[in-house]
Amino acid sequence: METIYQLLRSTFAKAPDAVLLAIAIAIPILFIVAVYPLIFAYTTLVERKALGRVQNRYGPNRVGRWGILQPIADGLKLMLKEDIVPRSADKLVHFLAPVMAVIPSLLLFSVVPIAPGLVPVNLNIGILFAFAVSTASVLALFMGGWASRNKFSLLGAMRAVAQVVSYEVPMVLAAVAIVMAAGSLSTLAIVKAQSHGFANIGGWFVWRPWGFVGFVLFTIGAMAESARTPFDIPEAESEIIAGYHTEYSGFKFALFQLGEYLAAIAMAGITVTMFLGGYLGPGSGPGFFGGLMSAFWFFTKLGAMILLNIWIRGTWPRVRVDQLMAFAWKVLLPMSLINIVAVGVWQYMPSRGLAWAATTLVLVLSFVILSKLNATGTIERRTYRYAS
Amino acid sequence: MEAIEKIKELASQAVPGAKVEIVNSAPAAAQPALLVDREQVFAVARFFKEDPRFAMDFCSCVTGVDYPKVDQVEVVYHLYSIALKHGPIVLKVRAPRELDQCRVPSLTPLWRGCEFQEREAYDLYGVKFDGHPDLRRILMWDEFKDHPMRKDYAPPMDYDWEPTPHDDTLQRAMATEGVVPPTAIVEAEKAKKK
Amino acid sequence: MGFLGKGLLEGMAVTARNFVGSYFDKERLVTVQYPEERVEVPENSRTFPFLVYDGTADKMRCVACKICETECPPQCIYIVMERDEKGKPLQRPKVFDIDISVCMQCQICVEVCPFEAIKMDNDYEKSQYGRFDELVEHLPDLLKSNEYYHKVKPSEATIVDAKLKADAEKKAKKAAPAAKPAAAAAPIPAAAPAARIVIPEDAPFNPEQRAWLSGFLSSLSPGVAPAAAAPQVASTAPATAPAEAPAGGWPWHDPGLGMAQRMDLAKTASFADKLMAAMAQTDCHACGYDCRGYADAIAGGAEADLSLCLPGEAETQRKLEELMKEAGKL
Amino acid sequence: MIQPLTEPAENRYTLTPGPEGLIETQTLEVSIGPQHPSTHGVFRMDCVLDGETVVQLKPVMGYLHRNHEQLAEKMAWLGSMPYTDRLDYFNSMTNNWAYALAVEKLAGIKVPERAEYIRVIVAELTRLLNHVCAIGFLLQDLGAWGTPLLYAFREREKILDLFEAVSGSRMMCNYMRFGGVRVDLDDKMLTAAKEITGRFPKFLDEFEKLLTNNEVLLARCQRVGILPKELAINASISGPMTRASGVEYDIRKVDKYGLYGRFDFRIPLGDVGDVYDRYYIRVLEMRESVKILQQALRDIPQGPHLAPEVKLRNFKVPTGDGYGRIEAPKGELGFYLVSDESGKQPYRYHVRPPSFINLTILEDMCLGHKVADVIIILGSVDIVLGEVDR
Repeated sequence: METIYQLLRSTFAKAPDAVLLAIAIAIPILFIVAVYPLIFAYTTLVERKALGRVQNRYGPNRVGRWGILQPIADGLKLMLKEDIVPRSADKLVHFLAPVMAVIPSLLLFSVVPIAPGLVPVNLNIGILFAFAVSTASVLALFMGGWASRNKFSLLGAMRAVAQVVSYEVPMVLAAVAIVMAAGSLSTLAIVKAQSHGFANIGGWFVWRPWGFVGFVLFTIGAMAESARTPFDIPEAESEIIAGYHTEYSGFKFALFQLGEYLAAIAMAGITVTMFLGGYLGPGSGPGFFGGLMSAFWFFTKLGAMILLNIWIRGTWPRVRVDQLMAFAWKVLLPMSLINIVAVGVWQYMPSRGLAWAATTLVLVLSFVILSKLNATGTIERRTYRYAS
Repeated sequence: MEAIEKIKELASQAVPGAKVEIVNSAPAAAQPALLVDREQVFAVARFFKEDPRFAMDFCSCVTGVDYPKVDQVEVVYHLYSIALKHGPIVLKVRAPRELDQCRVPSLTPLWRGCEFQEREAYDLYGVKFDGHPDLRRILMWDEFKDHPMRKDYAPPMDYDWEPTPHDDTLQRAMATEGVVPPTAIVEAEKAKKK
Repeated sequence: MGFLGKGLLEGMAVTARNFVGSYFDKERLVTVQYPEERVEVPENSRTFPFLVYDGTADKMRCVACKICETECPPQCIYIVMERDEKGKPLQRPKVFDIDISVCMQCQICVEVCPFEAIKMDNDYEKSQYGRFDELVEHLPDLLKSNEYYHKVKPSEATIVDAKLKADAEKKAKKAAPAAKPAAAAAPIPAAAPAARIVIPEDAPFNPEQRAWLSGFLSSLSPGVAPAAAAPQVASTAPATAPAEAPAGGWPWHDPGLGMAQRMDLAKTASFADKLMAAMAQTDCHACGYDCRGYADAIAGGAEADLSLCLPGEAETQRKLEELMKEAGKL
Repeated sequence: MIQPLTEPAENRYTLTPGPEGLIETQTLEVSIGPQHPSTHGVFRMDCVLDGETVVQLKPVMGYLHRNHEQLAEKMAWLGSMPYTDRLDYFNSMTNNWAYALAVEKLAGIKVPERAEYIRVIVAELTRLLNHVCAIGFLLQDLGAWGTPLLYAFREREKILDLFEAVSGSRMMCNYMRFGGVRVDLDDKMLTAAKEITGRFPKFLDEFEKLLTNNEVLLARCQRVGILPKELAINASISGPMTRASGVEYDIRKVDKYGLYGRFDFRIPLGDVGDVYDRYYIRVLEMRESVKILQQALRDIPQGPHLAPEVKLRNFKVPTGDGYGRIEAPKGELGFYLVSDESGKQPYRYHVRPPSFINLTILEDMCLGHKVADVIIILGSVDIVLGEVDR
């Protein structure tokens, strides 16, 4: 935003300040509202096609070539569908919930940088803002589930609240490690902190032991946060029919989907920013070409993260709600705390080699101990006998 | 496993006062059954279950048969032994057809597997099983009155019937069962409306 | 022994293999995109029945014997036999309806048909815009040529044709002595009404002459052999071999004649012959015998059920009871 | 002796009061089904939940009841053969066999050897496709997003294609006849069967690699819905379920109906009797079925495929009753038939459906588990509503 403002200022010297400011604000908003929903639309298409291929079938391939127009068709269909509101539902809340689901997800993108200096809003507390906003989306799920007056919706809402709230904690703590390393809460600063090393790649935090652990923790947390398989229990279609949006149809349902996917994409974006060096990559840097390369790298990494999501969704079963919570509190939380310690150790070790050894040792040891402690005994390898 | 006569003898020894008689099956099937009186059937069944020579721990099949000619409803139990891998012993109990007297002791306390099957027999034949934990209808809905598998059951034509082009066949099919064809009912309703 | 999460990664490897394989290996991309590409239907595949005719549509093999109608489990077939103005059965269905919304494609009608007249189609695109009249197939819709039968079920059709041919020859041989062509040429399901010659009542002939003439003339009419042979074909029940006809033949053994005429022809004949004359003379084996055999069975007391003659309908049953009463056997 | 659940429903609602000074929690009544994504049809479970934990569960069935038995008592013996296809519409072949077997018992019909071999072949193929689908659906209920289910269906389709080539229909086969089978297997079909049999183990390996060791699956399935051995026997549970609980009982071995005495195969047994055992016993049974198929396809003799003396029409059965049962993929499928003087049609025709009786102990298995577990327990019972409701 600042960048755009400076640009405008230098070009139109005599223009009134308010106008330029307004334009400078409007452009990023337009960008977010225009680009990311498009990405969402085509994410659904890619997901459906990829899942189809995984399952030995073509995905949607009828609307346009390779089903390229499928998302538009879906959108039209959902818009034209009847909007059903249960008679005994709380009408107002039932109406507000989908809106509430979309807004936070959109706000998330305002702190995701896609090129040097090119971040919608360069908040110096970017990460904090992101978490604050992403937590707000829980409210939408609960509103939807509560307002529907449907027992399945209610169950789904309860699950959603419990899950998101408890996965928030390890996520934030994993982020704390990064913040400690980067020394700033601003997303741009975090990316800059990774911009050394070979071809802008060596500096990524994911290549550090604590960074890697943080990356895994954060990815799991992000999946749970955006209710993706194997953590999609709030809308586990085989148990509670569609969870909190059982009673939603037509465009409200579409909005819920939009919110979910945007949240997932934004979380992927933040993961990329914090661990995969954001827009950094060979050729990225300031200037027009560098900016182009940066955007390219950013969206490539984003796509990679989304594909990973889809791949996991196509493979794994779903965990149970109590197992989910146990995992969050008994494994992820201690691990993220230890991760913070590891970062501290890393910072204050005299030599880099020693730092590597120490942190790796700490993390591996703690992981082994934790997995031993959490071996609940349910997982056993069995051998089967045969009747004589 | 012993011959049926031996089994009958053992059973009547074990349960004094039990009236046990042999009912022959189809000659080829060679599954002769034991017809036991209502009062003693539970004891006889318990004997077959707990006696080590039989150890009939698996009650495979429970069903009712309606005999309007002799005015009786029969309940048939097929017992097998998983421990000794033999069987079947076929137990038959008879009860009068009148709904209020049509009751036999339930074997569910002996074999949990009878629970649903006895409920089904009750549902379809109206046999009341004394001592059954919860004897409710299982296949028909609770408000249903009649017991559809009885031979004298005539299906009511009260479902909202819509005309199909093939009423002739339908009527001829149903004429063979002595049922009022739906067309007639619809005609009557039309007449009523007019 | 693997670490925690090994199984998860193995699973992801499998899905990845399938994902990639779906671009190269047909085994891993099994979808058939229906309207454009179709799997070819195996010969045994069955959907709904149709009626076979030889040559032209009026030479249908079906003689309206109602066996399929009685045997059809869901009762989806409805047959009315065609009768001429005198009420004589013409050995052809006037109405033959199959309600394919009721039909469950069980193929039992095909198995029980002694005339190879009804066969299973394998055309699976029968969807209609409607649930009522659209889903009832009437006689014109059902009639398909023998060539069509050959098209959908080549090998089966050839076997059937061979069988029909063989039986036709057998029948023809049996009917060789011109003394009793009536027996041979009698059932003329295929022949058009025009081709059917019946000696008028008032013509100056005695019964034998009339029978001989009608038999002789009708034997001249075309398209007789296969249809006449049909009764012997694939009598699924091992029917009692028809007793050898007396020299005069069975003049009443002509489904073209009405009940009154048949009984008139048989009034001098033996009790069993009277019974036989009461039958519909189609040798359709609906009763499990041919007409002769059923009559003998009843006369001999082997068969007590008088209601087995489906083509004869109630008329035959009444007549049989009447005869049995006369003979004091009922 | 296991006592059945005796309390009337209203007493068995639990109201768990919270500790001092905390809110009381209340139970929540949820009716899972009849319209629910994973009740495998129109089946209903009236659950009472305490939070997510099940404190009471009453199975409610009959939504698909069409009085199959009464239909059969109104038509000739052969007439109800196609209706048996509709009982357990996954395994019409075994349904046909059970009915044919019962009638043959009554009428004392001797089945030719080749026909018996053909029956074994189609029955074991049916077992393969049923088990593979059962596992697929179970994993679908676990939330594996259709991937295992579609792999299962990929293999099932091959078997169904073979069935269509043999019997004319993919699922409603109507293939068996009293005293044999309707159509003979020609060489093309036999080679197709050989090919399927040969390829199946490879598929099973991949299938297991996909999920058997998956930690999520293990955590979800193990020690869930345990069915004790005694209860399994006492409650007349049959088929893979009871074998998963360690009951050594397989009608193929006990009755040796058909030609199963001739084939060399083993009966896998589980020890715990939980969902995972039920899942894995099915996998092992498939491997054994493959063995049987290989033997049967190897030494199937020439000969008639239908007993010549059996009449198709006016088929009469001597007076009396009889009970014929087979080891259907889902358990013991039995037909109890009574023939009266006329002998033209069954006087009494009773089906002993495995999945109906296997539901008897559904509540016992589900109590104290979570809602999610109820779903997979139901999935591991492997019911088909066409058979439950009849």
